[in-house]
Amino acid sequence: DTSDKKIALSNNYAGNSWRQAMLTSWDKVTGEAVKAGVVAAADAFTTAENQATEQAAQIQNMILQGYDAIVLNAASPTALNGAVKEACDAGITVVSFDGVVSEPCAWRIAVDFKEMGRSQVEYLSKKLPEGGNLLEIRGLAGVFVDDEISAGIHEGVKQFPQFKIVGSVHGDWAQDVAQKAVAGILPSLPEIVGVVTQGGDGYGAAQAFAAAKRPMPIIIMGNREDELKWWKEQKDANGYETMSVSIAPGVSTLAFWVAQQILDGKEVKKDLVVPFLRIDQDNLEENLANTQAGGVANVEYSQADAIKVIESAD
Amino acid sequence: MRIVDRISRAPWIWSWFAAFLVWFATIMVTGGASTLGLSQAALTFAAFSIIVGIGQMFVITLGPGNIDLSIPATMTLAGTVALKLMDVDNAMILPGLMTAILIGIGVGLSNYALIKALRIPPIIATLSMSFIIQSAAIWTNRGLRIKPPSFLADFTTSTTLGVPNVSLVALVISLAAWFLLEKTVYGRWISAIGQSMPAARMAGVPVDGTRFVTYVLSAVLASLAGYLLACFSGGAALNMGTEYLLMSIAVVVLGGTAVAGGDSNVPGIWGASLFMFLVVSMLNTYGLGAGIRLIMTGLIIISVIMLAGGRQPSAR
Amino acid sequence: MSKAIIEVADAKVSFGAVRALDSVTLAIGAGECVGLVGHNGAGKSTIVSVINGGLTPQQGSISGDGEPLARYGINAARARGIRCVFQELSLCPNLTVLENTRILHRHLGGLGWRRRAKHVIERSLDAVFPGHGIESDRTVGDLSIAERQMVEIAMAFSDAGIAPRLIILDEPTSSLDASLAEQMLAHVRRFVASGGAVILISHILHEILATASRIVVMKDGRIVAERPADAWSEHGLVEAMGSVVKGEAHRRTLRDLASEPVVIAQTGRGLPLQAKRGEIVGLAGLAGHGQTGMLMKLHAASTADWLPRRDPAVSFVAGDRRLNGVFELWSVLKNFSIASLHDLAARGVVDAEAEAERAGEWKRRIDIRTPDMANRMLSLSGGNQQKVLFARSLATRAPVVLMDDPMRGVDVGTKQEVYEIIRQEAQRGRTFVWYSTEMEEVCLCDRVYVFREGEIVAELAGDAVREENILAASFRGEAA
Amino acid sequence: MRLKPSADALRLAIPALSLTVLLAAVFWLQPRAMSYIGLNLLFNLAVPIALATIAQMLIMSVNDLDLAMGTFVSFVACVTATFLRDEPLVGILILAGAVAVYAVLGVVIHLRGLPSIVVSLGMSFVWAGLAVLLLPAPGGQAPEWVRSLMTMKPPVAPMAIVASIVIAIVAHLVVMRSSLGVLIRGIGGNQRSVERAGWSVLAARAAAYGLAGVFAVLAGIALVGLTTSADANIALRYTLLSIAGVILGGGEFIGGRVSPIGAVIGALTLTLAGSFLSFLRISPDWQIGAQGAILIIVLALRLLLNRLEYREKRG
Ligand SMILES: Nc1ncnc2c1ncn2[C@@H]1O[C@H](COP(=O)(O)OP(=O)(O)OP(=O)(O)O)[C@@H](O)[C@H]1O
Ligand SMILES: Nc1ncnc2c1ncn2[C@@H]1O[C@H](COP(=O)(O)OP(=O)(O)OP(=O)(O)O)[C@@H](O)[C@H]1O
Ligand SMILES: [Mg+2]
Ligand SMILES: [Mg+2]
Repeated sequence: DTSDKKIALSNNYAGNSWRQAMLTSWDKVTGEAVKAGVVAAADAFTTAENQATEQAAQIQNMILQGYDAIVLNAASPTALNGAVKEACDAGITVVSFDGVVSEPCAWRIAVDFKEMGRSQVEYLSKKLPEGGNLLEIRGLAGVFVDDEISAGIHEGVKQFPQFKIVGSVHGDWAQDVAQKAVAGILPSLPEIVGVVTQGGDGYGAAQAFAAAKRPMPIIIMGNREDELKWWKEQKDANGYETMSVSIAPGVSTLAFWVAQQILDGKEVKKDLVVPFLRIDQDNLEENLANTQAGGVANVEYSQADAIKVIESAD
Repeated sequence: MRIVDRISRAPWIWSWFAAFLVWFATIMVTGGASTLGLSQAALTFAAFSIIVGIGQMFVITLGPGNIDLSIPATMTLAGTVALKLMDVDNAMILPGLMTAILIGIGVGLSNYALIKALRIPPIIATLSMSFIIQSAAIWTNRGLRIKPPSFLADFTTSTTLGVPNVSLVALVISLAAWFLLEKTVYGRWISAIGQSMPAARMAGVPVDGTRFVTYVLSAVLASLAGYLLACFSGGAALNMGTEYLLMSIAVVVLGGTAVAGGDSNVPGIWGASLFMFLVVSMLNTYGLGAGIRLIMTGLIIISVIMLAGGRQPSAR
Repeated sequence: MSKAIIEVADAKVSFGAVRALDSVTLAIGAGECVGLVGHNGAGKSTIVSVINGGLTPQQGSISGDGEPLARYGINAARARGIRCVFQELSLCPNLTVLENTRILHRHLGGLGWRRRAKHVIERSLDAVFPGHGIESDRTVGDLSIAERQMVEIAMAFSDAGIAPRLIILDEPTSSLDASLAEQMLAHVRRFVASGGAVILISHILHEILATASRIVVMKDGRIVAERPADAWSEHGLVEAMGSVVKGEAHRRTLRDLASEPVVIAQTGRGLPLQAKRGEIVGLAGLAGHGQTGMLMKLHAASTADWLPRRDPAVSFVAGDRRLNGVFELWSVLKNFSIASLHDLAARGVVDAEAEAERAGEWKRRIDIRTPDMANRMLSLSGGNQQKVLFARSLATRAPVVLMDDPMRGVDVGTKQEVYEIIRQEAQRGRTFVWYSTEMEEVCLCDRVYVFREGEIVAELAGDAVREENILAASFRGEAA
Repeated sequence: MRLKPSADALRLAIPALSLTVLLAAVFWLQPRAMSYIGLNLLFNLAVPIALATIAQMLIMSVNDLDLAMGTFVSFVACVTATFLRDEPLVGILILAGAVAVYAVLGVVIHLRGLPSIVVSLGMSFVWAGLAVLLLPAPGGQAPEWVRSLMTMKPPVAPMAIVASIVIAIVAHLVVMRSSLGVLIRGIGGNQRSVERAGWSVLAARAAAYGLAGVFAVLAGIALVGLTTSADANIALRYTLLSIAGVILGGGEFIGGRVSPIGAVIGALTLTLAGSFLSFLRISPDWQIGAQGAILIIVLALRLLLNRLEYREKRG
């Protein structure tokens, strides 16, 4: 019974649509859970700037506030370890997701970012067996997720040597920054057959290619509604094919249920893997219809889903 | 010789010179094949830095300590609210623009209220304000990306006679700014205040009114840039202004405007904005990483200020 | 006299056209107190800077204890035991008294310097101002002006290794009340009696008469008289100092202004001030006794900070050019036109032609010596910069012109030209409120308010505007 | 005996009062904070901020401003988590070099009369670039000794409080009590009179910058001790936090009026303000805005108290 337990969400950033979708999902699912008396409280906290120091302070405050569990999307996989350890020592269950932490006492609901990067190249190898030049759009320099996905992409290129990365820019996971960076490097690049991305940057890349009047390569999308909509338009107009892959913002609700299960006394393995959410040519319309205008394709989890994920890990 | 001498003393020449060098170095990679594409891209993206840079320049001209840190948040709020209001409807373009401008006026008003009434130093006042504006942007739309009306989307992304429309907008704003600075009474006033506030007051300049208008102007230009950028990139994002914080200061300083105030320079902002875009493109083109890129940017800023700092500014 | 502690021979110093020192020879021996008097700008502070090592004269030699000193500077002077109390505040306001002592005495460092500095300064304070009540750990900025001046004086007399031999006091009592001043003067006498030397500069003549052993009178950068103190009387000193050249050209034409309307007025402590249309009103008294403050008040009362005024009520001519006059980055033209932009602009746009034309007019009218009005303001000589500030102010339509000792650094010829312009403008109905430290100028006014300690203590009109009356009103109290 | 407190004491009273009020509010909202562990949790992340604030204060005491503080501390954190742990000697050399660069910046700014804002803006890019080169992805690990120092559990008072007090005392001794500190503040107060007493202003400014570098290096090391690892963006917000901390602590942008104890209190106040907000449970939408609001409120309070002080002075 967890009806007297309090769970907190520690979120390090609120400045993009993915994070906002994540907060909305949290609000919706936990709101119902609190109403139903599953838990006593599920409060969301977010910091102003994407900074580990600020989030560490936030976690320490949660310890003081007496939460029983902290669900955590971390600014850094390692820089919060000090604060997480303190929480564990205070008897608090810490469940990290998306941005996971390496502190052993915490649970991790991880997406295999490396695989996410590698699978992009694998997909391209199926569409373009003869290979060609790729453009890589990276995230924010110095951040863990950026490094992981990029490493996966480079692994994929090693696996499929017919591809060659001829340019790499930082798009900071923002459409406008990606657009700017791609537009800057594009004039000096040879023909590009594919663009490998990290999410939140595909639409910007497409805009830059269109503006430069270059042939449109296969741009891997990141599940944003504007990306899917553009893809749909292209698909209807000229049969454009690509795929879209990202982590679903609703994973915060999975983390919530996992935390609730742990508080309930369930044995849960420390490392859980959630599949990333992938959209393909055939299920594009369906996903687009389910995605809020301007939002991100999403999956929210129920208690039963969470139990399934926990059990499948055993 | 005189002309060469005069030009080499112009404070804006260094940024143009640097921009040209970098542009040349970049197109050489492809043997000149990328000339048109790169130039168009540079003009397009420099346009946004130019618009916010001009606003920041007016503020910096007011003298030491005057800096507007609320530009990024203002861009975000204006873009978000305007696109939400227009809601992909071409008929709503003007009301959307008006709303963006009203937001700018509101932000500028609040900024100066904090500075004047509460005596908070401008740096901290505009920073605090930016947090509040950012929250307002989150609260209005929770980060949903609403598409711009089709006319605006087409307008901001296309070119006229090969020149990107947004850079034409920036050009019009720059000409207006240049006119304001060089030809109008208001331009004289802000320059006077920047050189010496007591002297300006004794010469009969309405100091508070002028400073107030300047903060409003900066915020309005920021919201205009936010409006355009949101339309250009297909929707407003909560983090879309972030990189314009340092950018707006850097282009002003590199452009030859005196940080100590009183001396501002519109052409320099063009040179510096083009340069800031091109230097990233060049380093990307050469395959250099983020670390090296940052270091080079820093060293270039310091060298430009050292070069420019040692000379006597010419009479204005 | 045997060997002088310091001797300056034939020193010449000029700042641009201003001859601050013109062949000045001065020697100070041990055991004497030299009183130095002279009008504002006579060169007193400049000779002090020369002796103190802060200023190298363009010509002339310095010798100490009989031997010529080739490389003379601040550190050399300090090593010889020469100390100075400067006219303007020269303490760091953000530091405490004993921290300022530390800054002054470079060799006071090492562990426990606070104790030593405290000892040094407190001993000196106790000696000069018994019962002073100033704690050495107080921040200088928190002290009253008088307390600051006491600290500066005590600091000069303090001994932290190098004993003071010659102490220069530049208007040390300007902020001290009579009893504190007497304490200080008594200490000066003790110091001199024990073999020290003092140069005492003061506008308060009876102090000089009572303390100095020799009195030197300076005028326009020269020493014009030098006699033992007992050969002087107060009246004699005033007469020797007086710099008014009463040539016919300078005589005021007495005008009847009784029927003119009052255009500006201000009340405060002391007598109220008012000025009539076409009147030239002088503000006199010793420097720093509230005249500039009065001008600022008059200015603030008639200008707006938020909205521009179509018809300016007042305009202002700065004396402290650097602080509130000149825009350094600008050309002469822009410096000239800033105050009258409204007349030169249509709908906020400056009419460049009209601006240049108006500037050209004034350039001719008051002869601003520059080949091109587009030249930088700072390329002008000081006098010419001042002319531009005059032109700026006179070119406005403001009926009242406020002038804050505007003739600083202006040479004689220019002054005459400007006086003439002021007279003409007054004739046309413009009102001038004119603070000046130069008696000659004050005597050009129709009416004069004399300031002391921040308030107006006397009003002189017509024939009563005379140097003796003004000096008497300025010094009343101390002299009584 | 004087009855009126000095301006220095009043300058300190204002921040101390805000801290006390805020602390009382936090205790009221969250009584659990009123304990050894609670205080440590509330304040331990204030320790590096306090060090950075002292560094910024040193620069501000010579009338300059450092916009590179955040990136510099991040860079130091990266060096600490990599070189200082793996090859201590190289690490120490790098950090010493970084301090030297700070001193050189002071010299250059003084000699060429450059605006410190621009030079430090440029340097912020340089430090950020170096940090990204050192740690392209977050990682590294805190040296053992740093970690154990920062997680020590001294008797009586928690480490965070002890460290803050030590920092305040050391900074007070250096800045307020030593000859060098007097000289540095003297430059901010009246550069001319310092020159007139025969000192080299150039050397003093270089010393101020160098000292600031030392405190900033300590901030980076302390930060890594708390977080256990570093990344290139770890301390970006320290630039504005440190400026705000100095101002909250009663310092001023010009005039050499600074207070190290006040600066430490200012840093504690800023940290506590964050906690206060999270205890208030504001809606996530407005949590960011509330940070701005609290900055404004505390600074407005300063204005109010300054007015009182002013009246006191005149009265
Ligand atoms: N640094 C300077 N630059 C230009 N002119 C100067 C400078 N210092 C002094 N003067 C000028 O030199 C002249 C002599 O000044 P000085 O300060 O010696 O006068 P003073 O006799 O001390 O006057 P006061 O009684 O007002 O103190 C004045 O006309 C003054 O304006
Ligand atoms: N820095 C400068 N740059 C250019 N020209 C200068 C500069 N300084 C002085 N001049 C020119 O040299 C001339 C002489 O200057 P100076 O200051 O000696 O004049 P002055 O004789 O003192 O004039 P005044 O009698 O008005 O005080 C001035 O007319 C001025 O135009
Ligand atoms: Mg001259
Ligand atoms: Mg003098």
